[in-house]
Amino acid sequence: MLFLRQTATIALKDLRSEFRTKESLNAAISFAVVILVLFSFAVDPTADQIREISGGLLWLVFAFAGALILNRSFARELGNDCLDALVASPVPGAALFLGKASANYVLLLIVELVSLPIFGVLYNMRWTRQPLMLAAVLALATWAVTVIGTVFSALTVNLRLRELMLPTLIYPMMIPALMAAMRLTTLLIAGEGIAADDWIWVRLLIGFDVIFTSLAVTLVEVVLVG
Amino acid sequence: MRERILYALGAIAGLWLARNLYVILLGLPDEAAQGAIYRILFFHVPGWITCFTAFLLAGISSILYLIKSDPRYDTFAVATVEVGIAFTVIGLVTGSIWARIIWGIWWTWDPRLTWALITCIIYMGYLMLRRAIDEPTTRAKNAAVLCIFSFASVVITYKAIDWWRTQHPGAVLSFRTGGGSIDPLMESMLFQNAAALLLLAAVLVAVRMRQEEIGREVESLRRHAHAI
Amino acid sequence: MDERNFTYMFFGFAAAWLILALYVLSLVAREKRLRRELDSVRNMLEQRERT
Amino acid sequence: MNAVAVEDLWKYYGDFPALREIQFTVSSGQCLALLGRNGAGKTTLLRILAGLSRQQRGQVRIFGRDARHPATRAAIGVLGHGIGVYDELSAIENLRLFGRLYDLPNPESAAKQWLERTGLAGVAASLVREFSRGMRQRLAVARAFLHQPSLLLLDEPFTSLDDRAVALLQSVLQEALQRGSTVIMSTHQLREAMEPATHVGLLNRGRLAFHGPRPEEMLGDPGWLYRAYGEG
Repeated sequence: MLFLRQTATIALKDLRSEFRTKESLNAAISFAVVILVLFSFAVDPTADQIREISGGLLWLVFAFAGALILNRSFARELGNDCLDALVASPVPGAALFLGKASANYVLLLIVELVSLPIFGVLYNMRWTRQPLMLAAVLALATWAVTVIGTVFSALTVNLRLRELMLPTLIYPMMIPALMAAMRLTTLLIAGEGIAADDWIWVRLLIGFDVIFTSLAVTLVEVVLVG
Repeated sequence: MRERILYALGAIAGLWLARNLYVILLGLPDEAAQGAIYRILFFHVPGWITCFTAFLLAGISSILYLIKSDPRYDTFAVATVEVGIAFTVIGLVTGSIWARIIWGIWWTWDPRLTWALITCIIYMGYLMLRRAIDEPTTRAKNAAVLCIFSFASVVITYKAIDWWRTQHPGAVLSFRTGGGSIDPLMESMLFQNAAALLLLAAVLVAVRMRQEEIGREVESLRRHAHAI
Repeated sequence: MDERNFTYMFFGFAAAWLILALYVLSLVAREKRLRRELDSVRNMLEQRERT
Repeated sequence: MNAVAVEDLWKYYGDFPALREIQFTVSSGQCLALLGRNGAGKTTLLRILAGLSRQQRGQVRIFGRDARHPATRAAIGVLGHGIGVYDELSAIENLRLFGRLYDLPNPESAAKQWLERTGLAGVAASLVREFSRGMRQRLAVARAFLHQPSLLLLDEPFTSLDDRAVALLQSVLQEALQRGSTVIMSTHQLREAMEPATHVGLLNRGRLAFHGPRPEEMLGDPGWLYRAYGEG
């Protein structure tokens, strides 16, 4: 109970400071929009082609924009040595991690929910044909991105080349989840259901979430205590 | 003394590999469907066996480091990862050359191939992370955490041929198929070459570990000089 | 077919050995660099302790 | 009862021992001043006690428990180099946040009480970003003392404080000591530190060169210890 309260306190704290400054949220959303616009110049967006690559395009946008949010996650604690103050407090590392991860999760979902309609308008795409399944895939895959991103944000927070190291480390690590998300999102935006063959991707996503969340929760204390 | 033993073991591994090469090239018949090119597999499969073994040991060693915080485990982990990457590259390149003949293309985005490549990139990230951290204890600790995460990609690579219908051939070794898909003579040759490569890898790991120890000594002397 | 098949097999083996050789060479180079660094740091320490 | 017991503690950075064979105990109610040059290991030792860092060898017991035990950390107040409060939150939000994280029965009233005490009640709702240096330092003091810690770990607490913050810190320290709290602080400012200190420890290149009750000589001549035990 105390654990959950502490987790929520951390999450709310992060969300409050983010909404107050909107530093990373603004950056991430504008970045997402810019990529979406730029991409329309890269290909001639006929409906069929876009439908084919919609999942890939969207998840690249989410992953790139997400890195901006994840980068700030632990970096915002550096300013006045706040990270030390948090680690020295009786909050367990796992609660600190889950709190920060939940805040990032909310922020990433906001970016995604803003990007999706823009994608729909810019590319003339109806993306709501399988709303429930799409929401489920978004929820699972975004959590995967969040977990990896938050843990590696903690891992790289004190590095000289933090902004560079984080993306180089997280993208390869996220690929299984991104691949699954891209494949499933493409199917769902095209309005198809998930065929028997493609359930492996859902299982992969769930497995990824479970395995990496447990790993992260176990290891984060070691990462934070020097 | 330690060096002499290492060099001797290295020489034995080299000679063993040369002898295996001789048998593979001249002692074994061509394969019915693939012709001569199938002989690459005697390097390709043992190469991957070596690299999976290396990454597995690196993962175990990383866990032990986090538990005991003894720098020797970190030394072992970095040495095995680096040698593992060398063998991953061998696996990728030999596989690619084989694919050029059998499939007519160098590369395809088949799940097995894709994940093998991702594994390689992830472990290169491990080496990059190490370079970015100056303080040895933090470096060891953060690298150990990354190494444990990275092992997931090795597992996915290993299981990819079971989970997806891949263009990459399925399992051939009898401990995965229950036997029957490979000639016992060829399989025994494959394992012999794997043993020779593992021995070679062990020698390389030992050499690399000694270098890491020298590196630590240099770092600690620098700190010492700084403290004066 | 067969000739190319054969050449590529040789390519494969050559590539494998080449990669191993390159890795060994990189190890040798690092060994040299580390020895040099160790010597220079030791020298520096001696100098400092004398003064 | 011993508030802090450190036994054969070693901390390595790589192969370099930053702390070696550290062994000492601090009884409840004592105020230990850790002295030593830069790089002697004062900050490293305090970080280990605060649970921010882990030793490779040896044992640290704080109130009989491990340093990373949540109950231990709830009893410790830490004041480090940084102020440890968030620029983009207001003063009251900062204190409320830490009050909740320390699971205080009433974070709100504790926060208000400490804002009053530190003279920041008037600017409680302002963002810390807008605070002057002195106000930020006083808020940091409030953050560290908010949960009535029984062990205080202060790293160079008097360095670069303005007069008002020094006065505040001295008075809350006195109060905490009277309450029976234990204080361990590292310091360069010998004069300010010698007043409350009951004991002193001298770290020299990672070793505890001296530990014991404050020698009488130090009151008049704070540099005495360095000359007697240190590198002079």
